[in-house]
Amino acid sequence: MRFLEGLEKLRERWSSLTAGSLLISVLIAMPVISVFSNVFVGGTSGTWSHLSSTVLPEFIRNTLILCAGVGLGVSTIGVATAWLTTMTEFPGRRFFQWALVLPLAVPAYVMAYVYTDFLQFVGPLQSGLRELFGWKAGDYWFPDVRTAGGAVAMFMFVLYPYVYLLARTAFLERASGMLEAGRSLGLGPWGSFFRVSLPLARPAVVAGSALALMETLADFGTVSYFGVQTFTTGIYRAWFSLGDRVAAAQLSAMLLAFVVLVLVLEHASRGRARFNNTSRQQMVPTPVRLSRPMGLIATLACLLPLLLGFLLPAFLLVRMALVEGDAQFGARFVQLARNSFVLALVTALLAVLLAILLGYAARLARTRLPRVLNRIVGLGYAVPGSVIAVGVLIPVTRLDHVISAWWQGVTGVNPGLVLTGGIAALVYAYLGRFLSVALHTVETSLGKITSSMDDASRSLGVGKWATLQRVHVPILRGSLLTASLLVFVDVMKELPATLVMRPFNFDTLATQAHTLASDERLAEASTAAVTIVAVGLLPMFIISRQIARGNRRTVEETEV
Amino acid sequence: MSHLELAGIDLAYGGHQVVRKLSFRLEQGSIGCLLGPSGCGKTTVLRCIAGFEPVTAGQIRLDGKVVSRSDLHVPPESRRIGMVFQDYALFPHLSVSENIGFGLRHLDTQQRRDRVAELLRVVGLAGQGHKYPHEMSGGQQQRVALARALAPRPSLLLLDEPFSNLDVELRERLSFEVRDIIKATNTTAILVTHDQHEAFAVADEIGIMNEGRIQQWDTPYNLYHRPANRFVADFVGQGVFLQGLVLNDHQVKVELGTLNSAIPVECGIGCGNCDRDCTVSVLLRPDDIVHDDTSALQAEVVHKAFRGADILYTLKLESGSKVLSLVPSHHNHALGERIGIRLDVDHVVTFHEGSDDAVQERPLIGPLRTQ
Amino acid sequence: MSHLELAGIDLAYGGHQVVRKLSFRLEQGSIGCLLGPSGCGKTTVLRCIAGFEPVTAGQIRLDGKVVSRSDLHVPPESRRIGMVFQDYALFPHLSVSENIGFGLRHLDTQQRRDRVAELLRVVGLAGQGHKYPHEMSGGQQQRVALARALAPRPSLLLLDEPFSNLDVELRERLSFEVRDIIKATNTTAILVTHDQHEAFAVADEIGIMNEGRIQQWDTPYNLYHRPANRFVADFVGQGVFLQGLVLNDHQVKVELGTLNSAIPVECGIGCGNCDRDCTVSVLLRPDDIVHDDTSALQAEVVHKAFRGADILYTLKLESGSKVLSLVPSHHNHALGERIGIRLDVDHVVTFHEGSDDAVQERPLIGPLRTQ
Amino acid sequence: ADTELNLYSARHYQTDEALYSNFTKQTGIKINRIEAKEDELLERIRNEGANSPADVFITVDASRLAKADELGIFAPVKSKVLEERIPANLRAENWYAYSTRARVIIYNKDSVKAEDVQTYESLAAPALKGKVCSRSGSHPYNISLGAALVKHNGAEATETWARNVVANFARAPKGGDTDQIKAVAAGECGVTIANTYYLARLMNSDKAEDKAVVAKIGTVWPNQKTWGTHINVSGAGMLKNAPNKGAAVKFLEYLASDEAQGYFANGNNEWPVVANVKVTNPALDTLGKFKADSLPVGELANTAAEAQKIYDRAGFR
Ligand SMILES: Nc1ncnc2c1ncn2[C@@H]1O[C@H](COP(=O)(O)OP(=O)(O)OP(=O)(O)O)[C@@H](O)[C@H]1O
Ligand SMILES: Nc1ncnc2c1ncn2[C@@H]1O[C@H](COP(=O)(O)OP(=O)(O)OP(=O)(O)O)[C@@H](O)[C@H]1O
Ligand SMILES: [Fe+3]
Ligand SMILES: [Mg+2]
Ligand SMILES: [Mg+2]
Repeated sequence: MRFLEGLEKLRERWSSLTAGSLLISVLIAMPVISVFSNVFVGGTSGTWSHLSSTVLPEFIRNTLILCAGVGLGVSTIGVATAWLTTMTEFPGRRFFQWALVLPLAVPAYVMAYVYTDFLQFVGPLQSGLRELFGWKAGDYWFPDVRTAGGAVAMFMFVLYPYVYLLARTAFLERASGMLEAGRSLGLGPWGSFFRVSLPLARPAVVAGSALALMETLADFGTVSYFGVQTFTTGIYRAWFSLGDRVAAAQLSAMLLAFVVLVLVLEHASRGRARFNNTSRQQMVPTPVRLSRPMGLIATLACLLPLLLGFLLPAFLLVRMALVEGDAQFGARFVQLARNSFVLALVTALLAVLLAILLGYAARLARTRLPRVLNRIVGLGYAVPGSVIAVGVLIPVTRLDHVISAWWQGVTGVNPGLVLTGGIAALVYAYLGRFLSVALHTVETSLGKITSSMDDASRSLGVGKWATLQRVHVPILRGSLLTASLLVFVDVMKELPATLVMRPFNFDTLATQAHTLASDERLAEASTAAVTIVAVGLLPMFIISRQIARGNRRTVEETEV
Repeated sequence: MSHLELAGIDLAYGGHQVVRKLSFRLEQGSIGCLLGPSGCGKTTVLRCIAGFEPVTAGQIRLDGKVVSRSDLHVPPESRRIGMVFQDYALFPHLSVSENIGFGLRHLDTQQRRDRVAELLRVVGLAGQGHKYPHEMSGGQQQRVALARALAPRPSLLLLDEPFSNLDVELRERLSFEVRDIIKATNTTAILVTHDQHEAFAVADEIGIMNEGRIQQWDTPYNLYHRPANRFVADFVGQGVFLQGLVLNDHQVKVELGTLNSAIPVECGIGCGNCDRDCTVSVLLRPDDIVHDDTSALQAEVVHKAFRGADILYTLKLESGSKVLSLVPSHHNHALGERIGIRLDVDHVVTFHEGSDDAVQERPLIGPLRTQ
Repeated sequence: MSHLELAGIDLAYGGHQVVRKLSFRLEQGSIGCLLGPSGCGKTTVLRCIAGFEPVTAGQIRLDGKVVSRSDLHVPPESRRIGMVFQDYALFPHLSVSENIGFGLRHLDTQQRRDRVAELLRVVGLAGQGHKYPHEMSGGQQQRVALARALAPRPSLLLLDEPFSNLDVELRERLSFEVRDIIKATNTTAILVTHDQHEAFAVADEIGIMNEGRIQQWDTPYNLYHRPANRFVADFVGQGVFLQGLVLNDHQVKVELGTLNSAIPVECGIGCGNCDRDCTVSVLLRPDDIVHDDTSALQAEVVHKAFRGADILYTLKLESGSKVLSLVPSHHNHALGERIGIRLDVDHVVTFHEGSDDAVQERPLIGPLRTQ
Repeated sequence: ADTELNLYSARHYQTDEALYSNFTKQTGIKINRIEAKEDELLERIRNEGANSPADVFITVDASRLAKADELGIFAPVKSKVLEERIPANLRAENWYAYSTRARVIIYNKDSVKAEDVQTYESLAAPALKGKVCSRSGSHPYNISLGAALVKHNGAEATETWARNVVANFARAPKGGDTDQIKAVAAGECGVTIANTYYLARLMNSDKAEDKAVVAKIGTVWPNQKTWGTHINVSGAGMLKNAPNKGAAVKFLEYLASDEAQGYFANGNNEWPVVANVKVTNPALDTLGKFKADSLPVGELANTAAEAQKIYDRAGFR
């Protein structure tokens, strides 16, 4: 009897949702945890003292510069374009609304190749200039793209859509009620933006920037190609050159600790502030029509990132692909595209599903634990790809060994490894890395639904699952689409985990591009890169139009 | 020159006409009040004045300058208008103090702090400035919204049901306090409320609205005792209509007896030429019928509503018609009991017998008609 | 067995105690009401009952079964409790009809449509079901919230200021309609309101709350005429306190004359043993002082509030003390005028002279004490 | 008999396709392949442990092969064929090299004289200030070169060398080998080092711009008078837990066949390890014969980490 009561109590505390979400978070966080666990393995002090006395300070400085530049860049571009396209009316707004997302489809390393090829000393631009003016090396100054500044620019232009998408949703979901309150207190359009819209969009902007920064931190392809040495270079240095995998993992853990610290500080600085809509007015703010010159400026402001982040690189890529593309283009590419597409789709759907679960569980939980776990789950995104890939390998193979030992015990036949090298393990690796993207997006938007919405539904006899399904999911529709889009595109571009976790004879567009690029056959790699962009464009096109349409309904009503 | 003037404004939400040819004026320093059934357009009128909705016809003038016209729209932030929103619209990311200090950017830190503290005191929330809106009760949030609107000392204050979630005592204290502030600073204000006592107590002039139109713009006393039409008579205060026969200029006969009107009986449009033998509807207020144990006229108690100081009895007359009577609450009679009543009518208000349409047909009593 | 029973519940928001040892009971089919100053914890009590907040001490029982205890918490959706939220909490993504039909999943489409139409009619929004919440006025939204809560015919209904944004007429009609529905379906209900008339009219029992505690749980009549402590006396209705001297069991002398109490004068804690020559505070309600032109006792009008049917005069006595008097509104006297008054007190309510603390010191009059 | 072979490959050359399909054609054994980076693949093999499906691990850097050997994942192959055909300095106990590539000096014929850049050591000469380009110091190709220098000249001399080379840089290290060659041709810098197969690829190219590049540059076989040109290898070994050991041996032997060696040479412009294999690669012919470093390639692994540390200290990023 007492036992039963105890059980009941436990069930009470650990509802299926909480328990389920804890289980999922631990599962997804396994790779990060396994990376972290290296902190407790005795270090190889040689590697540490070598790195810290020679290169690490410089690497850290570079990383901070990179982060500062990218953070500033993505938030400025993302917020500005989001604000312009939601709150103002100018020529081309409808087009930019969805087109501004496009740079997401271009992998940063591809951008880096393309721009280098275009801008470097021997590239067409400089060669052309030299020919035109008869200059020689050293006669003139030309910005070098392969520098820290160049890397910042690359990341900025491919990653700003994170902020753009999240901030846009935030601006749209921010009812006009609060803006009106601001204006009645004497705020002009600029004041409204800086003192109402922006602070209220803070969680979204922070989430978007955090994603961009985590991706920057985890990047190796672009920075190594540019010869910009970052903390991640240090991690790879320890692992590949110095052969010290433990030190590499410890460095990764340090990186994670840094990310956690920043996120925690940011969260703490919010205090008890909330960001939900306190007004019952749910109208989308009516866009302000800009004057002609201002409208022109707005058009240019939106065009520039789109041009540099997508139109120009895409044009160069396509040209390259047409002129000297992959000879193997053809049936094989259909296969590659299908592999990429299916993987991306499955992962995106799963990620969104899990993100809703985890976000919702944290929302309902009265304890901190789920929230903390969600932050840890989110860290997978900040870990350099190869490190997290190995982080994934460890738990997956362990489990695999257990399974095969058990099966052998039962049947006497060794089934070998059933998970490792399977699609499931690959998807698991992706989730470990990209769930963060979905989770950030979903959590940000969940925070904008007042808790009395939950209460109202529950009081009408609707359980928490049904409430999720009937209240949160419909309200979050836009954010869920955004989240799935982000994960989709990220998986399309993902490389390190795909390389090492994939099954035999399984290629994706990204691995194809990588094979050629690492053989310094950039021109040929362009075909695969173009295909990545093209395949990524399809859902992006559909989804971002969906998101835009979802809001337009209300906008148009108010515009009449 | 009036401080605020609305002249024939129209507003439609997506084809649905919500405000129709609405006009009124308010002098500097006076308090107007909009009363009307839920959904009649009160909030919408305030939104037009504040500049959140562009008008489709007519114009709004502030200090003589046009701020809204179909082809002109001064943005809200340039109008120096403070507003308490019906749904408060507090900033969730700012503490209570920061919410109140939001419009005080022009002040230095110390001045701002002082002003915020002062307003916190006025609304009875001293010491709670550090809280966030979601940590406050409904009524507390409402008071924060009020304080926030008052803080920048706007020259025109729009109050959309600012006391609806407050208890009587606080509501009374606050409404007087706000009235004092408004009067002391010569601010103009428009109050939307559903509490008629509050409207009567606070407002200099009241506009009764229905379906987007002002039905009567007048003093509280006139609204109650000289309603311009049947809608106003019905809406303001309580009362019933009994059939009556006009005997002459000053006398109307109803089943309870003959009413003697001090002023000539107006008999409403439609019986313009008739000054006797017309059948009219006579408005009888609860205070027109006085309980008198000694009276021979008796009526049966069919319903009673205990209201603290008094009891509102619904009484059935012989004919089956019902009337209301307000009786001090120690006269506690049981349902079914027959009690003595007496007519005690000063102002006889009559309307043309007929459908409710009569209400709409009657012309408005123009703005600024004082008692 | 009561339908709802709260026994000594405690609740704190982050260390700040909001509800303290709160207890009351409600029988099946009766309507309770919580009245109290803004921020006293009314909403919080409803949230505990609905199951949105876990209690830290005490327990809540529904139909005898414990639903909340520090170690037990039945989720809201299993409690069959309907709630109208103070901030409405309508679903912005659903139309009005869909909002109302939200809790009707168990019905088939036709039944659901019928029920929604029925409720739209009840709340006066027939034909507006296709609109979205943001396309409705504040009062209309509030009515949707009410309809939504009523729709699934909950066995317990929690109404948090459900009529605060409605005009008097609608509010009265709706409150009676809701009362009828509640009574017809034998539903139990708790109403939070700031409108005491509404509370008096609708509730069977009323709990006066202050600072998280129930001060008195009683019938409307008793609350008004037999307040358990000074807080209740002050909060319910209007009134002033005058110093008085206890002459004997049935007589108290105040400056206006001698009050004759039908029941023995209780003199409050602290003068327990004293049955004469004690100084006490005597509560005088506005209806205790009757205007009588013939009376020799005169007082000066220092303030008047026009309230429609009557005027609430604040009168200054010789001594400088002020009293209130409610007078039918045709007795329209000017400020400064001296008018005749007369005492007409049935229930003499006295308190121990002293600070407000007396209020907290007095024991509660237990739940369920009927008149 | 084994009908399948599971291959973990860290070679990144598309031309290998032909190499593998030819094996299948010859033996009927299907090749299942995963291509990834060396260290990650090693981790995968390690973690898969006894249940690993991998039969053969093939990669391009001698240090990686040595490291894999150190981890104990290889199993010895007893094969007469391999022992006969592959020279001793190009195999270890458990793995075999199948092709070599040399790291040569490439200079701009207009701005640098061939006689000034005859050795790796000469790149440190003050005369080349502002003329040297390089890819990153942490790239295995450069580390392996550094390891060889340590072996021959000692750690101290190598560090001084690295410092001076860094002082000579025309710009910070970036890009790949091809980028360096093009930079030299364009005059951005005067001299660089690159792997021969990248050079050969340019030489074999039909594209006009590539031809222009080749026309501008000269190639030097470094250190012909001293210890020889640094070479690295591509090699493979059979894995200890290989489920298809028979197929693995067949495959390893196949790689040493004339035909397979021809693929390395003609497909990817590498030098075969087997003597007297007929090569019809005009670029390789043009480059001619050279004296290669005779150091056993496996031994470079011991000094690789040291080379990296030297580079780090010298600021060779
Ligand atoms: N989430 C919260 N966190 C901290 N304090 C809170 C929170 N919610 C309410 N409070 C405080 O608890 C007290 C009681 O709040 P509650 O909402 O129950 O009041 P109420 O009686 O409903 O008032 P009102 O009539 O103004 O709606 C208030 O003082 C309020 O400031
Ligand atoms: N955004 C909107 N879109 C369409 N119709 C609207 C919108 N806002 C209000 N309405 C309609 O306009 C009418 C007037 O609304 P308004 O808010 O002005 O009423 P109100 O007089 O303030 O009522 P309440 O007393 O209930 O607050 C209502 O019938 C309402 O349904
Ligand atoms: Fe290479
Ligand atoms: Mg309104
Ligand atoms: Mg409340």
